[in-house]
Amino acid sequence: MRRLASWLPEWASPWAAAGFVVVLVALYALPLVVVLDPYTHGILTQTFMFVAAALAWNWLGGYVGQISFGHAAMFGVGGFVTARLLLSTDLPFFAAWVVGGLVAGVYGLLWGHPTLRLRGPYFAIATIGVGEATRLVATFWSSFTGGSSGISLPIPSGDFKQALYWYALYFMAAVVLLSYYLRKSRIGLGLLAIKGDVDAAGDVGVSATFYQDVVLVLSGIVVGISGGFYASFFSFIEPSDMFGFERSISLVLMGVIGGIGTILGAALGAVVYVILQENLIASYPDLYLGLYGLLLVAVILFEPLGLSGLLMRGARLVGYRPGAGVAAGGIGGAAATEATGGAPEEEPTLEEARP
Amino acid sequence: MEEVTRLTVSSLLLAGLYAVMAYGLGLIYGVLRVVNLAHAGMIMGGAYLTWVLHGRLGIDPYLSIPVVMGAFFVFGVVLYKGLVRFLPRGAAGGGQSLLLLFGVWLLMRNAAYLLFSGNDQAVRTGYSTQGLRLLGVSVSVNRVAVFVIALIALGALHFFLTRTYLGKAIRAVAQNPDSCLLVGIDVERVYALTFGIGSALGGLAGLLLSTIFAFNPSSGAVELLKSFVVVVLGGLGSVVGIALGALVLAFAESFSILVLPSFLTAAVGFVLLVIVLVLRPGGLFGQRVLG
Amino acid sequence: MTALLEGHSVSKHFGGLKAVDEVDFHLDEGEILGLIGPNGAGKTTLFSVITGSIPPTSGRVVLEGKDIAGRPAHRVVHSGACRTHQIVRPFARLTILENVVVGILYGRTAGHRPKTMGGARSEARDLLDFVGLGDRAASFPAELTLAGRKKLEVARALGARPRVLLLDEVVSGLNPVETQTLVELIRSVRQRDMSIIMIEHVMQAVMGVSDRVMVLDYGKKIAEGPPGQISRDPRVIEAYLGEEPEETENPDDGTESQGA
Amino acid sequence: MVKSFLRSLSLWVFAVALALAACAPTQEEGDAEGGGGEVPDEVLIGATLPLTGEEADPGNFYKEGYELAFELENEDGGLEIGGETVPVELKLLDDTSDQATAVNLAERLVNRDQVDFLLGTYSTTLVEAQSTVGEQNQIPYVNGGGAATAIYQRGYKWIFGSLAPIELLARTQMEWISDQQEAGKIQDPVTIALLWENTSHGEDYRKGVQDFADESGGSFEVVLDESFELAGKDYSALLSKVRSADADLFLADAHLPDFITMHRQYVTAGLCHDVITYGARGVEKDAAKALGQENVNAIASAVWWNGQLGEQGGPNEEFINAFKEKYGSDPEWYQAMGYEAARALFHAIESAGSVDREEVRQALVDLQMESIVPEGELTFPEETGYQAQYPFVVQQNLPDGSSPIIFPEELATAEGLAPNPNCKS
Repeated sequence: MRRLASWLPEWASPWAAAGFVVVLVALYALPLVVVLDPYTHGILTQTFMFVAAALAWNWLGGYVGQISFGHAAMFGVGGFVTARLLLSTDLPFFAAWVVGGLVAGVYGLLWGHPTLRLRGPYFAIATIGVGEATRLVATFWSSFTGGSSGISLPIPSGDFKQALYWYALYFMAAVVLLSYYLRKSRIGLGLLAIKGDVDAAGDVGVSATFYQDVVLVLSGIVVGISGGFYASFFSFIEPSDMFGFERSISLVLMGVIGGIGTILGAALGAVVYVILQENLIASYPDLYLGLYGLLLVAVILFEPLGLSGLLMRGARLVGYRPGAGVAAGGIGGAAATEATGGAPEEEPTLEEARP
Repeated sequence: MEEVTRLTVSSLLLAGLYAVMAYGLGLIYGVLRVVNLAHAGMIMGGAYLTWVLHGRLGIDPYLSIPVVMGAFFVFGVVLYKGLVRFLPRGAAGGGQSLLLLFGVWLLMRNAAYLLFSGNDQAVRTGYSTQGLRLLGVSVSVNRVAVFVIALIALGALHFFLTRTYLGKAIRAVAQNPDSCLLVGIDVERVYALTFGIGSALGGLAGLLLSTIFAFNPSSGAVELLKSFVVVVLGGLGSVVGIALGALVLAFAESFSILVLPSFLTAAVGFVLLVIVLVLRPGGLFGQRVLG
Repeated sequence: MTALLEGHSVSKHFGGLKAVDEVDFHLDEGEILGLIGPNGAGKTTLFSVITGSIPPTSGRVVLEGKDIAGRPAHRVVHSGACRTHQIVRPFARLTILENVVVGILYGRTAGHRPKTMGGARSEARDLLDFVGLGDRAASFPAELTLAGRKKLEVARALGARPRVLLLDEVVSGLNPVETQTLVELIRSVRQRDMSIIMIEHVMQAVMGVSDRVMVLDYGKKIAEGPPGQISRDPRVIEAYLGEEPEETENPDDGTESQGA
Repeated sequence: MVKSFLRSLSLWVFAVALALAACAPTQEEGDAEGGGGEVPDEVLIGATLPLTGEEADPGNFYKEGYELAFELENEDGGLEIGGETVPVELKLLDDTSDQATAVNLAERLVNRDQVDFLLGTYSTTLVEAQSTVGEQNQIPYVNGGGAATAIYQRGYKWIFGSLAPIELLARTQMEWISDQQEAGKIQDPVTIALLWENTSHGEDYRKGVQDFADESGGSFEVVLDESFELAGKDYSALLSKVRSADADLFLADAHLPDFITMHRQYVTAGLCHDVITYGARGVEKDAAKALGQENVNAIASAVWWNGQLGEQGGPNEEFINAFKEKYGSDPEWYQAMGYEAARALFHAIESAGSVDREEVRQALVDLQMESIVPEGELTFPEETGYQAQYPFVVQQNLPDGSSPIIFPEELATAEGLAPNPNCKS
C-alpha cells in the first residue's frame, strides 16, 4: 500500500484509490460477466450519466455554496449542440459531446460571470431566471432546436447502445476523479474558503470571481456533456424536456438529498434519484413529489449531509471515524461541530450504482 | 395609439395583481431574510380554497377573502413555528431555508394533486365574462375588481406597517432584530406574525388569480418567478417600491409585444430579473427598509 | 528613501458621509505604525480601501512603487498587503491548519508558494507554532477562545507573507494576559521582515509597540508622530474627551454567523 | 425530545422510501415464449400512458379506450391466430408524462416483460421520444396519441399512427371556410389572425392554415401570425394585438385549459370574429361550464372523431354502445382513438396469423380496416410514413348546447353558422 501511495497525487488516499479502482473494474466487467437485459443496461448507463451531472452541480452547489436552479440551461445547450453536430457533420459522437460540453461551458460563463457575484438566495433566484429565459428562447429558436418538435437523431444500433454503457462509465469515472481533485487539491481549499466567507477569502488572496467562474465553466462542461450523452442515448430531444425547470430541480434534489458538498453524497443522490424515478414513481406515481418534498424537509432539518450523512452515522455506529472533510459539506451556515482529525473523506461507493 | 391605450390599461390592471403576489414574498424576505419558495404553494392553495368555497358552498370569491387570508395566515404561522423557526436566518441560513421551503412547496403540490387531481380548474361566477369600458377600452369586470382589491390590500398593509404598534415592531425587527430584543419586542412573535401575513397575502394572490385564470396543482411557479422579479425590481419590503416594481414588470411584459414575437414576451421578466440583480442588487428603487 | 506604502489624499465617501477624507500617510520599511482614533473615525474604512475590499472615492495608494488603489482584494494581497479583521472571520468549515494553508497557498504569487500541499501544511504548522496554536492544528476555529481566533487571524495573514501587515484591533476584547502575548507576537512579527499598520483602541498596547502613531478623527488625519508626543497632543486628547469608555467586543459575536 | 423523535422519524422516512423503492413491484415473470410461427398461449401487448402528470386527463381517456378494446376482443376468446383463439393481455404502465420515463418503461416492457407488441402513449412529444424504442427493437408500435408529422418523417419502419395529422385538421377547417366563401356567407378575400401554441401540435396547425392560404390564390391572407407559450396565463397583450390586426377570422390552436383562459379574455375584451376556432377545442363540456354557453356559441372545432358518427351505424355504433355500457358515459375522441389504435393492432395480428413481428409489421403496412374514423377506413400509407390519413370532422357549438357535425357535407348533421351571428351587435 505504501509503495502504491507514492505513485498517487498527494491528495489521494491509497485506500480510496484502491476502492475506486475496484468498483470501476467491477462495473466495467459487469455486462461482460452477467447478461444484462437492455432495460437494466440502459438504466445503469443513465445512472452513470446522472452521477456525473449531479457531481458537477455539486461543485457549484456544494463546494462553492452557490445553489443553481438553472443547470438545465447547460444540459440543454450541450444536448442540442451535440445533436446538431451529429446531424450535420461527420464528427465522431464523443467529439460532438465534448464540443457540446464546451459550448455549454462557455454559455455558463456568459451568464455566470455577472451573476456569481451575487450570493446566497440572490444567486439562486437569478439562476431560475436564467434557466427559464433560456428555455423560452430555445423553444422559440426552432431553426436550432427544432422548436417544440425537437430533434430526432438516427436510431443507434444495439451495439452502440451497449457501448454507451462504457462511455458513460468512463465519463463518470473522470468526473469522480475531477471532483476528488477539486475537493482535495489547493483549489478545493480555496473553494471552501469562498463558501465560508467570500470577503475574508479575498482578503487572504483567493479570487472568488476567478474560482467561481472556473467551477461554473467546468460544471457547465460536464453537465453539457451529460446533455449531449442524453441526446445520443435517447435519440430524440426537445426543448421543454431538456431545458425544463424540472430538470434543474432534479439536479438540486440529487445534490441535496444525497448530501450537499460531498462526493459520496452527490453520487448517492443520483443513484437514489434514478431508483426512485424508475421503481417508486412507476408504482406510486401520485406520491413522488411529496416524497421528494418530505426528504428535502427531513434532510434540511435533521441531516444536512443527507444520505451520505446518514451513512456516516451508520458507520460511526460500527466504530468508523469519519474524517474532517465531512465538515466541509452541508448547505451553509453553522460551523462544523465535530473534529476528528485529518483522515480523508470516504470514497464514493460506485457499487451503489446497481439498482 | 389605441393599442397603446389598451396595453396601458391592461398593464395597470395586471400590476395590481403582481404587487399583491410579490408583497408576501418581499415582506417575509425583508423581515426574516428567508426566501419563501412555498409562496408558490400559498398562491396555488389560495386558488383551490377559493374554488372549493365557491364550488361547494357557493361563496362568492370576493366574499371569501377573509376566510382564505385567515386560513393562510394560520398556515403560515404554523409553518413558521413548526419548521422555519429551527433554521438559521439571514445570509448564513439562506440556502437552508430556501431548500426547506422548496420541499414544503413540493408537499403542497402533491397534497393538491391528491385532493383535486391534476385537472385545470377555474372559478366561474356570473360576472366572470362580463366586460366594462375603461378609457375606451373593454376590460373584464373581474380584472378591475382584482385591481381595486389589490390597491386596498396594499394600502391597508402600508397603514398597518406605518401606523400600528405591531407594524412598527415588524419594521423595527426588519432593521435590527438584535436591538429589538433589547427593547423588549418579542422577535419570535414578530417573525411568526410576519410569516403569517406573508402567507395570507400569498393566499389572497391565489384567490385573485383564481377569478381570472385557470389553475392546477403546479400553478404558482410562474407567479413565484414573477414575484421575484417584482421584489428584485422594487427593492425589498417597501410598499411603494413593490408597487413600482410591479408596474415596471407589467408594462415591460405588455409593451414588449410591440417589438418581440409574443412567445418571447414571457422571457422579458426573467431577463429583467437577471439584469436588475446584477446591476442593482438593491432594487431599482432601492431602499431596503420597510414602510 | 521612498516609503514602502504611501497614501496620497485618500478619500472614501458613502453618500454624503466622508468616512475617509483626504488622508496622506506613509509606512517605512520595518516600521510599526499605530492607527488610532475614536469610534467611527474611519480607521477600518481606511484599511478596507488600502486592501481593496472597497475602492477609494479618490486618491492613490502606492505599495512598493505600484498604485494599488481600486485593485480587487486578492490582487492587493498578491502585491504584498494583507489584513486581519476586527471581528474575526475564520473559515468555519476548515480546520485551523487548513485556514492557515489557505493563506499560504493563495496569499502569495505563483513563484513563492510551496509546490506541494505537504509543503504548505508544514509551513502552516510552523506558523501555528509561531503564534502559539501549534497544538490546535486539527481543531475547528469555533473551538478556540477569542484570543485563539485572533491569533489564527494573524497566522492566516502571515501565511501570505505580506510586506505590509494590517492588523485591525487584534487585542481588543482580550484580557491583560492575552493582550500581552499578542503584543509579544506583533513584536516578533516585525522580525519577519514585515512592516505593520495596526488599528488599536487599547492605548497601552498601541503606544507600547508602535514606532509612530497616526490619529484619525471624522475621517481626517489630525495628528501624527512618535507615541510619546501623540499622547500629549491636545487635539488628540480633545478628540478622545467625552468619548464613552471603550466598548469591548462580545467574544461570541460575529463568529458563528460568518459561515455562509 | 421532540426533535430527537422527529430525527428518528426522518431516518425512518429514508429507510422506508428506499425499501419501497427496492421492493416495488418491478416485474412480473415474462411469460410469452414468442416463437416465430408458433401459436402462443397468450398475446401480451405493452403500453405506457401518462396516467399522472401534465397529460393525466387524456392519458386516462386513452386507458379507457385501450381497456375497452381488449375487453371486447377477449369476450369471444381473443385473437384468431392460425385457427385458434388466443387471449390478448394488456400490460399498462404509467409514464408520468415524462419523456425519459416513457422511453425507459417501453424498454422495460420489451426487454423485461417480453411483450409481443407495443401500443403508444399519448401526446406528441412522448410518442416521438418513445417510438425510438419500437424502432430500435424492431417491434411494431401502434399509437393513437401522436399526431405531429415530425414523428412519421424520420424514416422509421415500425411506427404506425392512427391519428391523422394536424395539418389536415387545419385544412379541413379551411375547406369549410372556403365553402362558406363560395356560398357568399363569408367575404372573399378574407383576413386571418392566426395564433398557435408553441408545440408541435401548434406548429402543424399553423403550417396547415398557412399552406392553404398560400394555395388559395389570394382568398385568404394571414395578417397576424403569433405563437404563445403552453399554459400561459395572461393573453391580454396578445389579444390587444389581435384587435389591432383587425382580421375577419380568428384561428387559434390551443390545449383545453389555454383555450378556456384565452377565450375568457377574448370575450371580456369584447372581441368577435366571423369565424372563431381553437383547433380541436370547443365542444368540451368543461368549456361551456367555465365560460357560459353564450360565450362558446359558434366556436368551430375539428376533431378526429365525433360521437355523432355513430348515427351511421357500423363499427361506430358498436363502439359507442359498448363504451356506454362499460363506463356509463359518452366517449370523446381520445377514447375512440385509443380504442381504434388497439383494434388496428389486433386486426393486423389476425391477418398476419402470427405474432411474428416482421409479419405483423407487414400486415400493418397492408392494413385496410373498416374503422370508426370519418370515411370509415383506416390505412397506414407508406408515403406518409405510416401515419393514417382521413378527413377531420368540423363541429360547431350551437345556442341549444349541441355541437353537430357541419363538415364534410356527407357526414354533416346540421348546417353551420357563418358568419358568427353573435358579432352583429
